Amino acid sequence: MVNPIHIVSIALGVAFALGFLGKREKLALGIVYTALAVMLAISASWLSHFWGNVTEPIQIFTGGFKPPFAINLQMGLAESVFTLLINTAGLLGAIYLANELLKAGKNMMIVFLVLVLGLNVMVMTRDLFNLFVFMEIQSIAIAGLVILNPDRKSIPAGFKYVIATGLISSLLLLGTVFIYYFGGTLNIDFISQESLLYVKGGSVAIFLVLLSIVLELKPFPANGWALDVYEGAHPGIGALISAASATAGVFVLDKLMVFGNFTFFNAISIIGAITFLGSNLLGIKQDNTRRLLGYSSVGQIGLIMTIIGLKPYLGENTKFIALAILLSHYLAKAGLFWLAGMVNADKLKDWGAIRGHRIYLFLMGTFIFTLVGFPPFPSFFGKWQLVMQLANNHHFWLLAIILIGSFFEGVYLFRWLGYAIKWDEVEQNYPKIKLNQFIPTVIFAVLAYALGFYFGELSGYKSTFIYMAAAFIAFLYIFDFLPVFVKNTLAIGAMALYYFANQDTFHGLTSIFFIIFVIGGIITLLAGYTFKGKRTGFYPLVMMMFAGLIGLLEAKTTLEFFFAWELMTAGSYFLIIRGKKSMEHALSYILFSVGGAYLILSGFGIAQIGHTGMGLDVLKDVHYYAPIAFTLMAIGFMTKLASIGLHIWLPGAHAEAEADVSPMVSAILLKAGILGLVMLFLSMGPQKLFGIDVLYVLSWVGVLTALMGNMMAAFQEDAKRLLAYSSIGVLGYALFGLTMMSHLGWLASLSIVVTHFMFKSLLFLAIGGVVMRTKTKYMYQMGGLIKQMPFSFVSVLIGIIVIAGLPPLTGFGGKWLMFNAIMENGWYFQAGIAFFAGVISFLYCFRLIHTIFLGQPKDELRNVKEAPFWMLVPQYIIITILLVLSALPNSMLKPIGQILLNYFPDGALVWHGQLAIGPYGYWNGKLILAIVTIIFLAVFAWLYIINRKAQKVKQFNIVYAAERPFRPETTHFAYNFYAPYQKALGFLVAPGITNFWDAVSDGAHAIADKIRSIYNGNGQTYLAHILGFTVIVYILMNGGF
Amino acid sequence: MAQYLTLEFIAMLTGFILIIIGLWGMITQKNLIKLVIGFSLFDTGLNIVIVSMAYVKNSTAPIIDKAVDVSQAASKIADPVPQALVLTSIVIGLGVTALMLAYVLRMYREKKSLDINSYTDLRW
Amino acid sequence: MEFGIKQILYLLLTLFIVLNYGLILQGIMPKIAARVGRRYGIRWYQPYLDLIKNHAKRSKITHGVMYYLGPVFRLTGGIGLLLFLPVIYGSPVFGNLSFAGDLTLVLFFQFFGVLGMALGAGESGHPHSAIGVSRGLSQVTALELPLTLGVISIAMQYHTLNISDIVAAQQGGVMNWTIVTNPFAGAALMLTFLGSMGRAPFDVVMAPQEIPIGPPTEYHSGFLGVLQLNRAIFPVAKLILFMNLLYGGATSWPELFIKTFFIYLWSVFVGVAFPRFRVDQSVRWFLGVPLLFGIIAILLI
Amino acid sequence: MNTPLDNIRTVFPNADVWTQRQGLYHMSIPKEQLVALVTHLKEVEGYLHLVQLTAVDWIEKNLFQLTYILNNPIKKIDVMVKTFIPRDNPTMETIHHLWEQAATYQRELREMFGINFPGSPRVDKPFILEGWDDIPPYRRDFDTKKYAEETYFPRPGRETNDPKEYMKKKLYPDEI
Amino acid sequence: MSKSDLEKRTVMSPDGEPIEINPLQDYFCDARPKVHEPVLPIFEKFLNWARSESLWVLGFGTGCGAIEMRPLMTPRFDAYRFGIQWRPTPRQSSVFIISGYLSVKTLKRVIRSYEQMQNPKFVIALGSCTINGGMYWDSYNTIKRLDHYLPVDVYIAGCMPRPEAILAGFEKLKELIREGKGEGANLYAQNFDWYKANQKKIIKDWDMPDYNW
Repeated sequence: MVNPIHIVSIALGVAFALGFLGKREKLALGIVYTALAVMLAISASWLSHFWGNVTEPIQIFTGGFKPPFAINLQMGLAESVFTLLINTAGLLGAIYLANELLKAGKNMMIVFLVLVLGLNVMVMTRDLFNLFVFMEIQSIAIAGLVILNPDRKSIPAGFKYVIATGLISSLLLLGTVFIYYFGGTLNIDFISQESLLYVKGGSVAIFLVLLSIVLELKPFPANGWALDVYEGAHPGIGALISAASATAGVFVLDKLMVFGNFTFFNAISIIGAITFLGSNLLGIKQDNTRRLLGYSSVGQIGLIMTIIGLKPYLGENTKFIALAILLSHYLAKAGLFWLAGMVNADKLKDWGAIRGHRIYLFLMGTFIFTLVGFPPFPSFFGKWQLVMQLANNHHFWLLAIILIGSFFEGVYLFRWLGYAIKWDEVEQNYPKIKLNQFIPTVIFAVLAYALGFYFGELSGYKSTFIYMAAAFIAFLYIFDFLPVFVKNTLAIGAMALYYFANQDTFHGLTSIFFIIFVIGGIITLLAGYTFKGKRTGFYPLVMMMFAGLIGLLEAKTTLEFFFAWELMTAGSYFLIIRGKKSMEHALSYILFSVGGAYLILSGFGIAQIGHTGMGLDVLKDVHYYAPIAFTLMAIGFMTKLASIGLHIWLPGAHAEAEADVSPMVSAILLKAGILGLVMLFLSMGPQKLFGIDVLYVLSWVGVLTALMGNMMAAFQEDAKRLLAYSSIGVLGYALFGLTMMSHLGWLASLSIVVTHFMFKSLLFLAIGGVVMRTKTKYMYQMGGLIKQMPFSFVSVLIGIIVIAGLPPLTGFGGKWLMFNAIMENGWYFQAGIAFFAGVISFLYCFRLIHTIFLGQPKDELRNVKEAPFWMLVPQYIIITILLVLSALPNSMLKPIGQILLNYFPDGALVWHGQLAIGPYGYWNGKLILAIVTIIFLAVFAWLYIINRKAQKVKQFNIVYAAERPFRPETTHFAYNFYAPYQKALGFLVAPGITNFWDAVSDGAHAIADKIRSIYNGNGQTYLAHILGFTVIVYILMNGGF
Repeated sequence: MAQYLTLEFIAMLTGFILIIIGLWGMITQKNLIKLVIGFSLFDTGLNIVIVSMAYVKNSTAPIIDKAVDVSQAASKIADPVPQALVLTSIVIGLGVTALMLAYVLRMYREKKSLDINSYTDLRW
Repeated sequence: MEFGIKQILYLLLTLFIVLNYGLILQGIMPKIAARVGRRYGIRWYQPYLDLIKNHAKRSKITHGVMYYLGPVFRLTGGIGLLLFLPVIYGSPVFGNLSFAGDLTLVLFFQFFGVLGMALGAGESGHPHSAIGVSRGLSQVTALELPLTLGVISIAMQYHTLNISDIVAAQQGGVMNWTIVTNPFAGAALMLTFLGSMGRAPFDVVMAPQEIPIGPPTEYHSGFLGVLQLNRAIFPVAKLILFMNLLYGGATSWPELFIKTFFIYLWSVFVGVAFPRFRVDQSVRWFLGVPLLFGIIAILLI
Repeated sequence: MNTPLDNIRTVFPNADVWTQRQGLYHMSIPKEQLVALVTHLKEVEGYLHLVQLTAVDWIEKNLFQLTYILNNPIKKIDVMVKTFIPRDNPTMETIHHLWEQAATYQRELREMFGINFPGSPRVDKPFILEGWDDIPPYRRDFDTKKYAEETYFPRPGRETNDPKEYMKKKLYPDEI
Repeated sequence: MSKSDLEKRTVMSPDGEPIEINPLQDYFCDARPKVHEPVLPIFEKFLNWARSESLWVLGFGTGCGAIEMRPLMTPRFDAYRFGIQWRPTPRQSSVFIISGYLSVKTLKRVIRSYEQMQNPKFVIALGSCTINGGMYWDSYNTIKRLDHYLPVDVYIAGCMPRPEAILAGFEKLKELIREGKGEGANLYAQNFDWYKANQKKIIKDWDMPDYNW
């Protein structure tokens, strides 16, 4: 094997040799590339050497003497990994900076080589003074790179960088010297920790050394200088700083932690946590791209510092977690900096220029999702393991800080992604893709996926279904140029194949959801045929969402469940943001989902305590804090269910989505929340939190959601928002059913969930067709469409009859079951409000159908054609199913009853054919339908006989007090349809909750604005920060702890 | 009180005083060049401290030549390690100061002002 | 329950009796209201004449399919409601189809007619009919809360939702009528009964002259005939429902006529004495006193 | 004869005033100064209420007489300001800025006499005669009787009786 | 005076192509009225009896006679006893009482309401103004003979007949209906053009379809 010292020798040799090359820049650049490639090869060879078997790191002696008399380098498994990372970043960074290197000439190349050299030695050296020297070299090199590649702002930033790192290195030198003065040796292995710590000066020296390493990693209050460099420097250099030098710094900190005792570990983790939370909080106020990336990278490094600080608690997991998060930071941050270099838009909003550019958005999406920790990237598994370990060690405060910090990170990253996908106030210009900048970014993106897969394997995540789905999504992404009907058939075919493949693998409650997700998916996908052209990017996202949904069902362990949950959120986020004006709604959707996901994650964490395995059945016997875990997870699932208080994302997200995405998101996606709650309630059962029964509180939440949802829906002017609010109402109803924990309660709620899927997709498809034809969502602009769109009218009519629960159709079944269930368990007041809400649903049902289909047809809509054929096909499939269920109610309710028997044995329904006999009453669906139809036909015949030749008249033949109606718009009563109702009960729907959430976000922004004012751009204040930070930490460490 | 009067202690004391003066200069001086001077003062102070550590009573410089033979070197010379360290530290100090002055020159050419407060456009 | 021809004939018989009783009631009640105004009032058989005249109208116009089907929905709602109620307690003849569904079915079937009428009125294109429907729906939904609370408390009192059982439990003397044993639920129900009948204090829906008779503005000749049939049957069905719930049902037709007559009289008397409520006033009123009674009724079970 | 309006003559010299009775006075003023006078009366003299704005057709003198009747509610005095405008294409400045209801009076005069008040709101909108194509009916050269017989279908056999004679014949048939 | 809402206009439909709107054709049904023959005599006699016993009057007070109709609802005269009821909409009413002078402007509204009533419909004209113009015999603005514009069944003379006279008029109308002579609607349908010509002669700004359904 080649001796690792050659990394140093090649770098130094080439650096000096460049001097003699004279004017031939191109040749010089070629040599630099080869040198970097060789260094990379050496570290790669050593990595393969240490990979499987050898564990003992080898020592490299310099100057012929053995330590402690000479400097020795060490190359073990850890060192080989880190040198490999540094060298890859160096090589790819050099390729990225090719033009700058050529332009700036040889000396920039030399400085670049010196930088990579410095980082390599920092990782390998075992000598303290040598470490100081090469840290100093590395910071000088970075400052050199900045000055050699000037633009207006980078020079002052470079200056601040130099004076700051100069001060920090001097502190390190002071510490090192005094360690020598007391310990007698400078070699890290020989500095025995016991002797030094208890000599008066020794502990100060150790403190100085460790603290300067921490300062080098830019801790929160004292990192103004770093942020200015990130903002000022060329993105290529920024990438190097954030990826390579931060990685080296973290390794050095981990290497030197052997000196510190317990207080040092605690201090490090606290500093790291504060940095992570603080910098992410300030991040939400940023609007400059590079500065934002600066904040984010400082935050990530803070997180890794915390993990290193927690070494005594995490034990052997630290390596896995630290590496996972470091790798995702390394890949994503370098990638985003390079992307920023390619797009070079300073303001976040200017990134709107690349909206619609598939490749850029794919790269950006990958890097952002890697950073935030979405599946399938390594940070997802890292964060999962971190949360599990923290929960196990009862570090709940630290867990909360980390989750809140990553939530803030999600805020500004998704807002930025939203701008890039959707901001249309900036005209579109796609920057020309330069090959040398493009290749490194793509490599890092591919690495992100590969490492994600590797870390998945490591953390024991083996879900064959998800891998198949991932392959199918990749396949669809590659074949995105195919026309729509091919891809649509492919998607439906895959779903159908999956359905038949494991029709019998699911039994019990999951089979109901299995039918809703798969059959529902197929039906709503049928509407996809209406779209022409290629509809780029739609089908991979749809498949991702459905993969996530079905993954929920297939999940055996909590990790698989959470993986699928996040996948579903990612897929649905991208689907929603495709809508025209859906940017801020998609943002609020993803933020609520991420918040909810973190609650579920912490809930799983708490539930895991004391367990080794990660099976879903772990929820059955939770040892510690079961009620808290239960409440956290319940709230988490309820964010997806949009219960009251957590609902403000739903109307915007569902209304602004595309015509066939709304039914998918509204009818199918919300059921994931129900599935979660079903699983939660079944496994953990009723819980008592601070003495109050959580389920009782949830029943009130469900009922109030139903009331609020239906009440809001009645006052909406926009048809799709009306349907969105009605979804909130019906799901509140279903939640109320679930909280009853009785056979009938669950039967009612599950039947409502199934019927809700059907009538909601029916209505959303119908209204989608209407909106597609009339190009407007506002109901008062439509009117009298019954003559042009009779089929849509019939489907909306049947939809509203089912929502309102009118007897002949199946909606009434849900209401009847609910009535009996309430009788059984005695929650009468909730029942009163629930039925009041049920009746209010009647208001918005009529408003929907009257303002759109009846009343006066408007001039513009006179010759509007019927909804596209393929929108009607799924509608009429659903209508036939609804009618069949109305005629034969037991075809659905009996099987569900059987499934529920093994969870709630007593209180089942007794079925005689179609007559259901419950504890309090009975109901014969078939007979009611038969009777009503017979009477209907009899009365119709009677009216037809006495009213045969009626004269057909047009719209203005009305008795208008002997006057002639002015215009159609003035004679169509649609705007503010329930004005008196609003006058009487309007106070109920005052936007209290939206104001609350606005106040929360404004408060966060205000705090961020106040804190970030400490970075006032003046170099000297940054120096004062560093010194202040040192003094305060010293005082706290000695006095405080 | 007596044991503090040794030469070694006095040297280290002056070194620390220089360090504090340098620090004070860096923190308070608005003029960029004064700031760089402050930094170099800080650096020399540090070097003096390093050298003062190597003091051994009535020993000579650790250069092995005719005057000091290899055999009895261990007893007669001062502690060689800090001497070596100080050499590198001085060189690095030089390098950093040179880089700082290069920056100051480039910043002056940019904005024609030596006051540090005028270079605060990168902030928040 | 077997479902032979005999059964159908019984149903038609019940329908015929109730139809005639409804028309006579429609004749008598305005006469009583007139007598309050010292007027002679319409002849008791006037509704028959109006019915025949409307059916005998020769020309008719139609605004569209849904307009044509509006009255059909309405009458189906009326007849359906009647048929799902056990009219005469204990007699196999007049038990109707009460086995098909129970109190919940009846509660929700009321809206079937209302929805049909609303759709027909909507299709007519007249803005006033749409305004009438909006007012009607607001009022009906407002009275639903106290009604549901009252019904729940009654159902809980007798531990059943089956109307025949409720009637059975109230047999044997006035003292164990629901209005006596559970007065607050009775009060809540009787107050909401005013709202659902659409008479004077709450007749802002039809509001004669203001928005010319609200939803049925555009209905005439044959359509109006069907609506009149419904106006005869639907109120009587509701009377029977309230009688069964509160006043111990009827064991024979005369008893039924007397009881329903006095229940109807209650709404006429209140109607004659009070001016017309605006919609938001009536919504607020329903969520005030009747709701209070409902809550007390629930608390007292 | 001193009238409360004498001091107006100082401001409007060519306005002559005569009294009809205590509390009711007449003024006549040339057409150009009328609006100034009326504004003066309203703003200064306190004649706040415009009772009537009407016209009289002096066909013989080929003039239209416009009469503005104003009332001072405090002093309880009515004044009738008169002016004459030529009969062929008669126009007069509008005073709707002083009183809103003047616009209706002017609209009626426009329809019935043909006097145009340029600038008055909706002056040409039909007032009570929809689709009228003959000369303005209030003008004295318009014969309503002849117009009625031509356009409408009079029922034959209609004769008008003097009510006094008719009743005498009815009650005392044998007297004549 | 332009009737802005009646002019032809072109409007852009949601997907861009213009739509030609001609309000009179598009908003109003321009079918002619049809003659509805009575059914078999014996059956028609019974129906006529029912029609005569339930006269629904359209509450449309055109002239000074409207004030005479109010007392009919009061206890003193109480027309309800005879099955007479006031209905707010022409659709549901069968009797149209023209109560006094008809200016040209009011006649236009009367025609519209009359045509919106359903086939067996009857007109009662009160006062001499409807018979021969009454005291407005020489007015340029009022119509002189009502039956030239609408088929009239019963004239009740008097310069506003008192409520007793109106009740007697109603009795007379009932007799006519029972004898089957209340076929004004069919008469109107048969010589529809003659009536329409008379109406258009005096209503010059005819801005509505020929027959207002």
